Amino acid sequence: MIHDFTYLKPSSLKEALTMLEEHKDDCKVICGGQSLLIIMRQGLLVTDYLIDIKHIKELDYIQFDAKAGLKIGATTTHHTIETSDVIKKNYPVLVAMENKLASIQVRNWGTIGGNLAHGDPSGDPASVLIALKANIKVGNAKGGRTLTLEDFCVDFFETALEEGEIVLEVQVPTPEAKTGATYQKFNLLESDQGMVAAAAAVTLNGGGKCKDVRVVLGNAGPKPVRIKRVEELLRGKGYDEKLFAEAGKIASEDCEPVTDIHASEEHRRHLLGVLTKRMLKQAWEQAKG
Amino acid sequence: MIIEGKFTVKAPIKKLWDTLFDMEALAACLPGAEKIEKIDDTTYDATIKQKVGVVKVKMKGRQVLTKVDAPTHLEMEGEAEDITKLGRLKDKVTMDLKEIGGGEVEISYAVDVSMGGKLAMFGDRILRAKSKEVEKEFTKNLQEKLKGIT
Amino acid sequence: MTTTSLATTKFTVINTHVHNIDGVAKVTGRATYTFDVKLPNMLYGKILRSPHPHAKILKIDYSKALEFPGVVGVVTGKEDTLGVKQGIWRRYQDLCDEQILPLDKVRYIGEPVAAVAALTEDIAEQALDLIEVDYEVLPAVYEPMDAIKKEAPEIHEGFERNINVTRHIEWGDVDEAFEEAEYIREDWFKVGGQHHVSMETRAAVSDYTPDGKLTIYHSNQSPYYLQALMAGVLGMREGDVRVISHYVGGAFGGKFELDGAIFCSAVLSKKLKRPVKIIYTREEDFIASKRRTPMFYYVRTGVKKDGTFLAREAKVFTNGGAYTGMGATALYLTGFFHSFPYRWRGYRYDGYRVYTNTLPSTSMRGFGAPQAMFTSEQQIEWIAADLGLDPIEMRRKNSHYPGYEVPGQARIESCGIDQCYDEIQKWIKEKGKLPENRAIGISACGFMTGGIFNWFDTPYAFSAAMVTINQDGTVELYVGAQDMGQGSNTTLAIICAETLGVKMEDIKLHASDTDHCPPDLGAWGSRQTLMTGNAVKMAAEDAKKQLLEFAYAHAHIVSKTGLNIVYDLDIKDRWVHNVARPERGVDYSELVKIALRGKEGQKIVGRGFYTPHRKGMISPAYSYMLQGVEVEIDEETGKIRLIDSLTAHDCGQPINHLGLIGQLEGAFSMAAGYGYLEYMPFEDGQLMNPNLVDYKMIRATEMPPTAVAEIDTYEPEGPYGAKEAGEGLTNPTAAAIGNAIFHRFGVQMKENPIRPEMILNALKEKKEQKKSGKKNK
Amino acid sequence: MSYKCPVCKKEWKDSLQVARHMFGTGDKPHKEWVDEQGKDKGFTFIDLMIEQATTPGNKSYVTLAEIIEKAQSSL
Amino acid sequence: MEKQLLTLTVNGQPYELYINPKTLLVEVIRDHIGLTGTKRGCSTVSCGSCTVMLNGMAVKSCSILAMQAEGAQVTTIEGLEQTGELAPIQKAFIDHGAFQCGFCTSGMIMTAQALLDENPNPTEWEIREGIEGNICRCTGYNSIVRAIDATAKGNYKEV
Repeated sequence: MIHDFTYLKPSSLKEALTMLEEHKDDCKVICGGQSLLIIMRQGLLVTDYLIDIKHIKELDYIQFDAKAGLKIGATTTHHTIETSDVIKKNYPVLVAMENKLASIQVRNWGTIGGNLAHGDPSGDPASVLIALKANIKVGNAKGGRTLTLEDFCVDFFETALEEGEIVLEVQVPTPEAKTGATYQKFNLLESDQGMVAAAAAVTLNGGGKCKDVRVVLGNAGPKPVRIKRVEELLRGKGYDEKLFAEAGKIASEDCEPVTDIHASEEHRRHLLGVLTKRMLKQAWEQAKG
Repeated sequence: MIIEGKFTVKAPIKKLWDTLFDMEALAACLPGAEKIEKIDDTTYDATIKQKVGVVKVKMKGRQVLTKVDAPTHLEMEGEAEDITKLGRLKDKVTMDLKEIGGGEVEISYAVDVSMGGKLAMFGDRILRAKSKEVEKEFTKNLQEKLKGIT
Repeated sequence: MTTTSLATTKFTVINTHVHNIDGVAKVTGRATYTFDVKLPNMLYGKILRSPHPHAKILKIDYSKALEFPGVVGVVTGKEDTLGVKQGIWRRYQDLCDEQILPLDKVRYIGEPVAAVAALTEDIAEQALDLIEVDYEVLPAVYEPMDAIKKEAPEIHEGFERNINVTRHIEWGDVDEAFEEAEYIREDWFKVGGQHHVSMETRAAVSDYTPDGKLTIYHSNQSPYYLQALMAGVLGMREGDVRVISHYVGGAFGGKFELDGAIFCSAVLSKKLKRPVKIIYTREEDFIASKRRTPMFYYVRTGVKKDGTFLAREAKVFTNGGAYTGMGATALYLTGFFHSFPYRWRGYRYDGYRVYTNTLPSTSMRGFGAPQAMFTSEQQIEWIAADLGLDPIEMRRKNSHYPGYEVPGQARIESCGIDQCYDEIQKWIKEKGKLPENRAIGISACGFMTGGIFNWFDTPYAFSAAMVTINQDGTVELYVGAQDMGQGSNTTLAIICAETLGVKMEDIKLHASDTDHCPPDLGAWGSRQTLMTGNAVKMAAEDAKKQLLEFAYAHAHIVSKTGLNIVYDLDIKDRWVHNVARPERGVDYSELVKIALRGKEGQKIVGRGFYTPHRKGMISPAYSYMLQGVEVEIDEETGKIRLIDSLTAHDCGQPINHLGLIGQLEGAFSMAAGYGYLEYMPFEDGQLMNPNLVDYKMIRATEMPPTAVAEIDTYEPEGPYGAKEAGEGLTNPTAAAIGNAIFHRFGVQMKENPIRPEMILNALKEKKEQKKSGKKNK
Repeated sequence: MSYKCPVCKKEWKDSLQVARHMFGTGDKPHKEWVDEQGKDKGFTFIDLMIEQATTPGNKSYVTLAEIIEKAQSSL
Repeated sequence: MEKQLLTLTVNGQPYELYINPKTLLVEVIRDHIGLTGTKRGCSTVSCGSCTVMLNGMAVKSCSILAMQAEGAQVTTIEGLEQTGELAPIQKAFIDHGAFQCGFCTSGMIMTAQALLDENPNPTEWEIREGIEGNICRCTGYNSIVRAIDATAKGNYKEV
C-alpha cells in the first residue's frame, strides 16, 4: 500500500528547485519512478511530498559536440537515448545498453536521471557511463556542481545527492580515436536485470598498444565497481588473449558481489571474470577498427 | 541466511569483553543503535535504525544471552520487528574472542538471520552487503572507545 | 495405427481453421473476469496472513480494526468459521484437513488468519495492521526428508512422522525381474516446485443476499466443485449457491480448490449481507496459493544388456506443504506416469506425501508427470549411454503399443508413440552436425485423458450437456465444462456443430454458471475434450435424431427406395439430406420449424452425459509424445538458450486446430520454464521470490520455434477419435533439456530447474573427478 | 485362498496386497494393529513404512504380509 | 488526504477527476473511468498486462501515477476499435489464436500496436524483443509473434 503524499508538479526547473528547498527532507523527487513506485507500494518509503520533474522540458535534451562531448538532460527517456542518431553514431555502446535495459514500456517511461539517482547497483547505465568517464551535473536552488559519476555512486541505493539536490545532466566526453567500448550483462532472460554485468572501454595508441582502459562491473558490489588493477595491468600492453584471461581473474577477485537467490557470490565472481575477459577482448577488437 | 566475519581489535581481551557488555558503550559503537536497555542479566532490549537508500528501517527487539563463557565466547538469540511493520527478523549470534598476539584480539562472529515480511525480499542482498559496512564502522568505533578506556 | 472409416470422414468443422468463440470478447477488452466484477454496495476484503511457518494462535484482537473508519467487518476462525475444514478429496474426510481460517494453529507463512471487509481496498489493507494476533511460535520443518525424522515437529495431529498420504503401485515380480537384469542403475533426483502464475491472480466476489442465497463470481476450473464445496463448508444446500466464472485468467491446475479469496469473501458476505470482493496481489498469489509438488525421487532400473527393460522401482517423497488439497492425486499419478510410456515386467512405486511448513502442493498441469519424466527420461538416456545403445531405438523397443495393458492399471487403445520416434529421428538426421556449443535432448512421455477416480464422490455423471434448438436454427449448448483459456468452449462448440450439421456461428455456448449449466467435473486432467466432448456429441446426436424424425414429413427428401429415413438422413453444413442422394434435401432451419410444429411447439432438447466405464483405474485414453529440443549452452557461463524444438504428438483426432497448436506451444513454454528457469527458493519457510521480478518465466525472446508433427490415431473412446492434447506436453521438456546438457558435456543434472550455476558446478566436479582419476591410475 | 485385512476385513487374493492396503490406509486402527504385532519384535508401523521408503526392495511389505498371513487363522 | 485535480483524455474522451494523488494510472482507467479491458497482473512492471498507450507510447500503467499522466492522451484496448470495426491487430490475434485465457491480451495488443506504429516492418526478432515486457502464460508467444508479423505484412488491413 502506498502511503499518502501530496503530488507537486513544478512547471520549471527553477520552481522544482524552490520546492525542493522548501520541503527538504519531507519530499522525494520522481522522474519516471517505476522502481520508486515498487518500493513505495511495499510501504518501504514514506514521503509527504512527491515532486515530479519528468515533464520539465528544460532537462529533456541530447546535445553533442565533438569537443564538448555528449550532454543528456536528466529527464531524457531511455528510449529517446537509444533512438538518438548522434548517440548511435558516437556511442554505440550506450544504445546497446539502453536497448537491453528493460522492456520497451519501461524504456519509454523511465529516464536516465531517475535511473542514476535511484542508485541501484544492478542498474545498467552507471557502469557503462563510468567506463566512458562520464560526469554528472547535479544542482539545488543555490547552484550546481559537477562530479564524476564514479563519485556520484555511493552505496546500495545511495548517491552523492544531498538534500534539495537533483540530477540535471549526464556528460560523456567524446571518445578518443581508436576507442572501443562494450557492455554485457549476464541474465537468463533477454532484457532482464543482470545477475552481473561488465563494461569495458579500451583506447589504443598509434602502435596498437593500450593507451587507456576502464573496466566497470555492475551488480558486483554496493555500487559499480571499477577494477583498477586490471587497468594497470593492461596499460601499455598489446592485444593478448592471455592477458584478458588474467584480467578476468583479477576482476573476479576484486569485485564484491553478494549471494542472493539468483546466484551465489562465488558464481557471480566467476561470471564477472568471464564477462570482463569477453568485454575487454571485444572492446579491444572494436578499438582496432 | 548466515553472515560471518572476523575483525581484530587492539585491546586487552578482558577490557574488550567488558566493553562489549557495557551497553552504553556498545550502543555508541553500533551504527544506528538508538538504545540498548538491560532488562536482566541475560536480556536486553534494543532499538536500531538503519537506512538503505530511500528505505528507513527501525527495528525494535529483544536479545537473550544463551551462553556466556567470559571472556572468549558468547551466544545470543533474539527477535526484532520494524516499528512500521515492514518486517521482522530473528537472529542467532555466536561470537568468539581470541588473543592473537601483539596485544590484538580477533573477534569472529556468525549471525544466522532470518527475515520475514517485506524486508525478506528486499533485504536479503542489502543486509549482507550492509553487514560488511556496519562491521567496518563498528570496529572503528570500538577501537576509538577502547582507546579512551585504556 | 488404428483408423476407422470415421477418422477419414471429411469433417466440415472439426480440425478446420475455426476461430476461438471468445475471440472478439478477449481482443477488445470486453471479456469480464472476476477481477473486473463490480456490484452495487460492494465491499473490498483483505486477508491477514500468518507471518510464521508454524504457530499456535493464542488470541486475535481485532477491536481496533473494527473502529477504523471505513471498516465494515472482520471474520476469524474462532468466531465465524469455527474450524470448519475443507478439502477436495470429499470421499476421504481425513484428507480434508485445511481450515481456511484456522481455529488454533497456522502451518505456513501466508496462511489466512482473519479477513477484513471495508469500503475500499486501501482501508482494508490498513486495517490489517490493526489486528493483533498473539502467536506461540512452534518449531517448523520445511523439507520432507527432515519432516519424516523422529524429532521433527508434528504438523497435523495424528499424522506420525508427518506422513500425509502413501500410495503404492506394483505389478509383476519386481525382485525377480531385477535378478534377471544385467545392468542396474540407481539415482536420486530432486525435482522442484513450480508456480502456476495464472495471469489473473486469485479473485472472488461473493454476494450473499438476505433470502439465504449466495452468488459467487470466481475464476476457477470447475464451478460445480466450487458450488459443492462452498455449500459444504458454509452449511448451505448446493442449490442455494451459484458459482459464475465466465472468463478465467488462466488456471493450470491451480484453481479448482477453495482458496482464501473465495472462502473469506463468502464468509464476510454471509456475515455482512453485502457483496465482498477479494483480489489477491501477485505476492499473495505466490505465497498463499498452491504449487506444483516438489519431490525427492529415487529410481532403480534394471535392464538387459540389449536394452530390454525389465524392472523399475521408485521411491518418492513429496513436499506436500501444509495441507493435502489435490496433492494425493499427484502422488498417485507421478508413480503411474513414471512407468510411461514403457512396458516393465516388474514395476514398483512407493510414494509418500509428507507435510511440511511450506505452502501446500497441489495439482499443476501435468499432475505429477513432469516430475516423473524429469527423472525417468534422463535415467533412461544415461542407461542407453552406459550400455552404448541408441537411446531412441532402446526406447522404441520397450514402448507401449495399441492394445497393451498396463497390468492392473490401464488398457491402451490408441498409441502412436512408434511413429513419434520416426519423426524425431528424421528431425535429428536433417539437423546434421550441430555447432560445438549445441546439443539435442529428447524425452518421451504419455499422458491421461481425464481421470476416472471419483474422489469427489459425485452422484452425477462426470460430464453432461444439453442442446436446444431455437426456431431460427440457432443452437443453445449448455455444458458444465469450464474454459479457463485452453479453448474448451470452442472445442465443444465444434463438436456440437459437427454433430448437428450446422455452422459454428449457429452455436451459442453456455457454460460457467451453475444455475444454468449441468454439473460437470470441470477442467482438470485433460478431461473435457473426451468426457464433456462425448456428452456434447451425445446431446447433439439426440437433438439431431429428434429433428430427423420430422424430416419424414418432407416428401422430397425421403428416398423412394425405402431407406431407413432416420438413420440414412443426415445434416451437414445446414443441409438436411439423404445420405445416398445428398442433393436431395431441405434447409435445416426449415426442418426446425417443421419439427417445432410437429412437437406442438415444444423445443427440441437433446441430452448427453458421459462417465467412463471399464477403463481401468486411471483414464479412458492416453496420449503419447516424443519431444526433441536443441539447446545451446555457454560452457563458460552455463547459460542455456533453446534454439529449436520438435514435438511429435499423438492426440488422436485433432478437433480444434488453432486451439491444439496454442496448447502445445503454451505447454512448451511452461515446461521449458520448469526445466531451467522457474525456481521457488525458501528461507525459513518464506518464499524468497514471490513476485514476477525474481520469479523468472519464459518470455517471447526465450521461446524457440515449436514445430509439431501430428501423429494421427483414432481413439475409440473419444468423440470423433479425440484424446488429450496440451497438458501432457508439460511433461517432457525439462528432461529433454537435461538430456541435451548430458550430450553436450556428459554431466548428469539431477535437480531442476537446471540453473547455470548447477551446470558449472557439475562441470567442475567432473573435471576434478577426471583429475583425481588420472592420479589414481 | 484369500487374505483378510485384520482390521477392516476386506479381502484380497494376495497377502502382499493386504499389506499395501494397510500401509495405504494408514488410519489409526490399521496403525495400531501393526504396532501391536510389532511390540515384541521391535518395530512399529511407521518404522516399517520409513524402511520401505528409504531402502530398495520390498522388505517391509513382505514382513507385514507374513504377519498378516499368520494372523489369518484368528480372524 | 486532499484530492487533486487530474485532467486527461482517454480514447478521445476528456476527463476531469479528483483523485488521491497516490492513485495509479491503471486504477484511474479501471476504477474511476470504468474501462476494465486494461488488466493488472503484477504491479512490479514485469508482466505488461496493464500496458496502455500514453501519447502514443506503450507504458505500463501499474507503475505510473495517474497524476504523472496529467494532460496526456491515453489509449486503452477499448480505444483500438474504430467505428465498430476491429483493428487489424485484433483481427490478426483472433485469426492466429494469439490468446488463450485473454488476461494478458489487452496489454499484449497495445504493446504490439505501439510496436507497429513505431516500426511498421519489424523482423521476427524485433517483434520478440518488442513484446518481451509482456508475459503470456498460455500461448508460448509464437502465435502472437505470427499475428503481429501478419499484421505488419498488411494481411488484416481494411479494404
